[in-house]
Amino acid sequence: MLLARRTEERLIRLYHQGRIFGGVYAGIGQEAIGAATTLNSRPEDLFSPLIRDMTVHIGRGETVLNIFRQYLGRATGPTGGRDGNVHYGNLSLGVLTMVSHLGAMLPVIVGAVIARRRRGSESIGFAYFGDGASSTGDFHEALNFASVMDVPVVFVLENNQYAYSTPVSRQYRCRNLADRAVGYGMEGYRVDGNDAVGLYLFVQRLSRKIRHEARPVLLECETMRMRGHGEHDDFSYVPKSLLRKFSRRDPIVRAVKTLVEAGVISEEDFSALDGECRQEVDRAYRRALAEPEPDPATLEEGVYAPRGNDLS
Amino acid sequence: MLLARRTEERLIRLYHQGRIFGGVYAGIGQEAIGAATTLNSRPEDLFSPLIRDMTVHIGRGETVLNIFRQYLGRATGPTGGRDGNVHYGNLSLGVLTMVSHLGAMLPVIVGAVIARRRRGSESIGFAYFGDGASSTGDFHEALNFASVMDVPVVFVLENNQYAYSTPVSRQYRCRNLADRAVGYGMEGYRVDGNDAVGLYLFVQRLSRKIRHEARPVLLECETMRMRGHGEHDDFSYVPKSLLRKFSRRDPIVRAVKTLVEAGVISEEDFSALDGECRQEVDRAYRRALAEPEPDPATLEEGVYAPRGNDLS
Amino acid sequence: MRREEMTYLEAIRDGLRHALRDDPRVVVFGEDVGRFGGAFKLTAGLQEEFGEERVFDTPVSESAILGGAVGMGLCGLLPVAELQFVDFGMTAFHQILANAGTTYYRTANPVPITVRAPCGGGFGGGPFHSEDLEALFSHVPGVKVVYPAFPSDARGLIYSAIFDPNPVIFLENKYLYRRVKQLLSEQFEPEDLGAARVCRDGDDAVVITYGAMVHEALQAADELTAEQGYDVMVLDLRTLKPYDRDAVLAAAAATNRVMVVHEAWRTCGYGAEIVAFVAEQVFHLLDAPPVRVTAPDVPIPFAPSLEAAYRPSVGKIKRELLNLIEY
Amino acid sequence: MRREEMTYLEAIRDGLRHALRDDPRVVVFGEDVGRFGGAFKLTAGLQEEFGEERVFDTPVSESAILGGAVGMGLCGLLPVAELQFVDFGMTAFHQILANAGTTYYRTANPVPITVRAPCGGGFGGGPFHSEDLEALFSHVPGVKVVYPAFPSDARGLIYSAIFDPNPVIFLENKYLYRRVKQLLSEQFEPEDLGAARVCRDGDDAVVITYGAMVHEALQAADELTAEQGYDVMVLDLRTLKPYDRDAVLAAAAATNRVMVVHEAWRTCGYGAEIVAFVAEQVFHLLDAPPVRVTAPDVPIPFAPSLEAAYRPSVGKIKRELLNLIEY
Ligand SMILES: Cc1ncc(C[n+]2csc(CCOP(=O)(O)OP(=O)(O)O)c2C)c(N)n1
Ligand SMILES: Cc1ncc(C[n+]2csc(CCOP(=O)(O)OP(=O)(O)O)c2C)c(N)n1
Ligand SMILES: [Mg+2]
Ligand SMILES: [Mg+2]
Repeated sequence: MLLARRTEERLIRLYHQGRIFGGVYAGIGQEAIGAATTLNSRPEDLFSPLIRDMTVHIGRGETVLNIFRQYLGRATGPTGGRDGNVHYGNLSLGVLTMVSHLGAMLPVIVGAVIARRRRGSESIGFAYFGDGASSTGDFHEALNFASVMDVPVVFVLENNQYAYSTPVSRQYRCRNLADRAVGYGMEGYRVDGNDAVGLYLFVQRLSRKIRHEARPVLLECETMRMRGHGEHDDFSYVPKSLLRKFSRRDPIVRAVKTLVEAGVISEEDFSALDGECRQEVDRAYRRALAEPEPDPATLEEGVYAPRGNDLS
Repeated sequence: MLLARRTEERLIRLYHQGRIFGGVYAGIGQEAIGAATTLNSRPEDLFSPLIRDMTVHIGRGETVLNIFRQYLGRATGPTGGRDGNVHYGNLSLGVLTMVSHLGAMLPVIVGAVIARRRRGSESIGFAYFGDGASSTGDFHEALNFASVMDVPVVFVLENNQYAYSTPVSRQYRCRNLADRAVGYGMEGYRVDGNDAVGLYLFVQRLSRKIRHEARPVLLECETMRMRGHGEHDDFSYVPKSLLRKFSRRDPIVRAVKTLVEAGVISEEDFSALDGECRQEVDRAYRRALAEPEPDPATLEEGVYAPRGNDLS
Repeated sequence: MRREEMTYLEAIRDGLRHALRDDPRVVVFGEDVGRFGGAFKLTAGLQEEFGEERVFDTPVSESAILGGAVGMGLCGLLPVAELQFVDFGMTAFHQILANAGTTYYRTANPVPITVRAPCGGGFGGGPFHSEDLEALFSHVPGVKVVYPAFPSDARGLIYSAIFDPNPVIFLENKYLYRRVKQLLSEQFEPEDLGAARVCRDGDDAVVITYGAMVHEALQAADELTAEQGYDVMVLDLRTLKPYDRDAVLAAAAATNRVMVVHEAWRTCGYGAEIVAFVAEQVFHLLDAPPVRVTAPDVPIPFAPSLEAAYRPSVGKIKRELLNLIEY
Repeated sequence: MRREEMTYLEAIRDGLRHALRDDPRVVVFGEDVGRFGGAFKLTAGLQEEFGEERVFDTPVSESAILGGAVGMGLCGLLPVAELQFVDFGMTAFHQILANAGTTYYRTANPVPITVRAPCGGGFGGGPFHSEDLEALFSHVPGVKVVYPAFPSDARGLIYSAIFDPNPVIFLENKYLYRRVKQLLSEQFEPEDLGAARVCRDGDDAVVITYGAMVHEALQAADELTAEQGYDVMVLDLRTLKPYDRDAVLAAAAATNRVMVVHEAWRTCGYGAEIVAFVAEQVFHLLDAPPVRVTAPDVPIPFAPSLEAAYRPSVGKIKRELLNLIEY
């Protein structure tokens, strides 16, 4: 969580200094969700993060270096500069690379989990998406498909109160989005998405259960987008009171408090960790910056996979 | 109901005699649904029937003559032979003309009701679709959209146990499809779709309520497709026991029984009515048959509406 | 007559405002278009001016937006639906192809809807925020496709699109939104759909194009005149479907050398249609093979170095024009 | 060597069966494809032979089917998804354009999926069961598009499509399903993607075509030889993207007169690409303007009288060939 926070903070600064091309979309305030889920996963599990899920990438072992390479469009990055900012993944870490179309990754991860299980693994999936994405047809088709086909995917709905400028009151009219689960014959829960420790324990039980039962589940995590939709957006449409309320529930502050109180770590441990994170971010940024941009001569290469490419 | 039944029976016969080009898709056994809903409607209301909803067309005043014209692809029919069989409507009767893509008419009728109400009428909508269509993304987008926008549409889900060859057990895993309503913050009901009288009384209350409250509602009608998907399909995949069970619940037989017992009509009235229906079907078929096919010279006419076309 | 300078984006907004003012049946909707004013702030101020009944936000549901528009159009409104990016319209292409495109032909009920869709790249949008999909829309029977290059055209054409009794896909170029300005008369004039315009005269060759590439073509032509003395005509199609056949043929006849330029992919791109049409119709008038200058068949890359190589540039157009003229 | 007579439909089934037998990673799924054997009974018997794990039904959810296929392909299966009709694939075109088309370019992870889609009209299917949408698919970077005309090609190409490491849109022509038969060797041979084939030789003109229209073109050519003594080449493209450029150019060079025929709409149709390509590349070799014979830009009509006028016919092709040859 902390490493993700520090990375995003740096990306935000770089964006406002005009040093990031494209855009920056931050998940600040939502870090508990990716952390609690990846910490409960096994190597064979699959993930489809969206734009606010840096903790999923980091939780699965992606390096901060690769993340800066990606944002800086370097040839060395996960997409080699062919795609930008949040559109990266790493299949060897079980992380799919998103497309922008909201909802469109949900059937993909369902298919991916089907494949892994047919090939003999006990893989389960974690699919992340927002309150806005819950209005797309793909959300519906994917949840129903997963249910009918008995595919164990945790549909992690990050309800952060807004889809771009649109508040949840104009996005849906059910009480909670978790209420949709019954319509798919799956279990649905609404939980506090800013309580990392509580979420960790909850997902621990949940993931064991669905791995065993091979059933999907809808997990609505209540949280808040603490920045604009992207850094170009001043989010003046968000009431200050809402931001204040959620800044009192900052997932990192809360987690540290719980862990310190429980005697798991000390304040000093935390400061030391923070220092390391900042250093790692610094180092990674500087290194990525020094690396080359993609060579325009490669533009038309790799549109099609060559025959004989290993398909396994 | 009776007129629709007799019309479809004739169409089925004609199909098997090789006299109908294209296909025939019958709603036999499902007639109560269109009848009970259209009988509760007002002239300004809107309808989007699908392939098994002949009673919607007839209930709104479409003539059997036009229906035969349509099936025979006559230039005089509702689509002038440009579209076939079940793809017809009549906007002056409030009936939209379907496209084949399952679910795709659902947002259309939501928009249509919005328009009528903005133009000052108290229109409500009746949208018909099957258990198969309930798996499409469009179903989801339309129900959510209607709910968020407060659009009074009765989403009439004709659960007839099959989508082509696919039984409901492979279509969804919720207990009842009406369970999806809560996920849209609307009311949902599952009712006996073969009980015309009961359904009529139920829809009477329901349509009053939603016209007043301007809210959508999901109405799942349990029924059975008593023929193949189309007349080309021998539906050998349907267990005979299921057909037997539902043939004991034939909506016309039941309605007549109830009405006779209540003294509303006599057996003789019914026989007389049946005779009239058969005559009307005969007359309409013969007349439509004598009418011209579309002139191929008109093929490229009317792709675009001319300027000055009345848009009101 | 007073004149104001307007960007391409402001001009579209002004066209919307005029339509909203002139006819109570006009409604504007889409994701975030209301109070927020849309992802590009194009509709900023319209909800304030016309109220929430006329200008409203929707859930993230492209099929509900497009299908809903069809229903509204059938039943008495003049809906203007915004896709936040044209790319996302592909989640509901069937609403265009089936409901919008065929309904008038089948039922004689007009579907007077307008779908606004921001298109094009050049700003680091990557593969899913930079597409130009005019070839797909132009293949659909029963819809019209418009793609303006100048503020004055954009303003007049959006207005005419709204009042056209057919479905109109109104493609807007994001690269031009704030880059192109024009002095526009305060008095508003609609612009007829369907007519192309010669926006630079010349007789050595013609570049047939639309959208952002009109500006690149104009610059290439100016530079060629300055550097080599050649005079290249630039024909801005403005409406892509149905396109202005007479203007295309006249331009080919006047120059005998034809180039089509677009930012979209090459194979089965829009340029293929124009080149094929010219080859079929005025083959004997051509002094050189017609040429397409387009993006390659490659997903739109993010990195500036790659995107610069991807997008047709002034330099590339000039080089190809020289080849064409000196063939 | 024993040979069996197979229809186009049976040949595709046989290709599927070979792929299912040869590799346990192959799975076949879609609406009603299991026990029922699909709307056209093309997959009949496959579930029985290979079990419900390998051949299975899905809900009516095209985006789940296509997106699910992408996920399966990324994680170790070789999925073959059936669209019941190509028309309904338009509800999920974004899965083709975004997920299938761009993933390998962006991530270097192959997406080895096959999407089977019945296409075409001629049987009273009306506007939503008769479409030919190859132009749309062929515009998408990163996907391959195949459209066979003969049983032997269909069998060999479906097999190769399944084992190709890229997304392949495999278009099948419904009109040919039971109408075309061929004697096929029992010993199975895959057919390479990407190669066109001259299926009739001739030097007076070439008809470049694919799918159902290959058969109409062959008949037109035969009749022209019989009636007028002209010899017309027929080039069957077989793979539409990427298409066989060399074969197209060779055919143009050998005949100097080029016609493209397809059943799909004219504007921005696939024929535009081929005509444009020929005009660009071998303009100087052409003795007459290239010609497109296509359907008009009209929703596909239901009534037999209208559909007969809509679909390119042998008579129409012959007339246009005569014009072309005697130009
Ligand atoms: C199908 C589709 N429509 C529209 C968009 C444009 N868009 C990008 S992000 C966004 C809002 C997303 O909101 P939500 O799903 O709640 O995620 P959050 O940004 O809040 O994490 C929209 C509308 C898109 N990416 N995809
Ligand atoms: C989007 C889409 N996918 C597939 C089809 C093909 N199809 C036509 S009818 C049908 C089954 C429909 O089942 P249901 O919705 O239950 O209606 P019913 O026929 O039972 O009345 C299918 C799959 C279609 N029309 N539209
Ligand atoms: Mg959100
Ligand atoms: Mg059904």
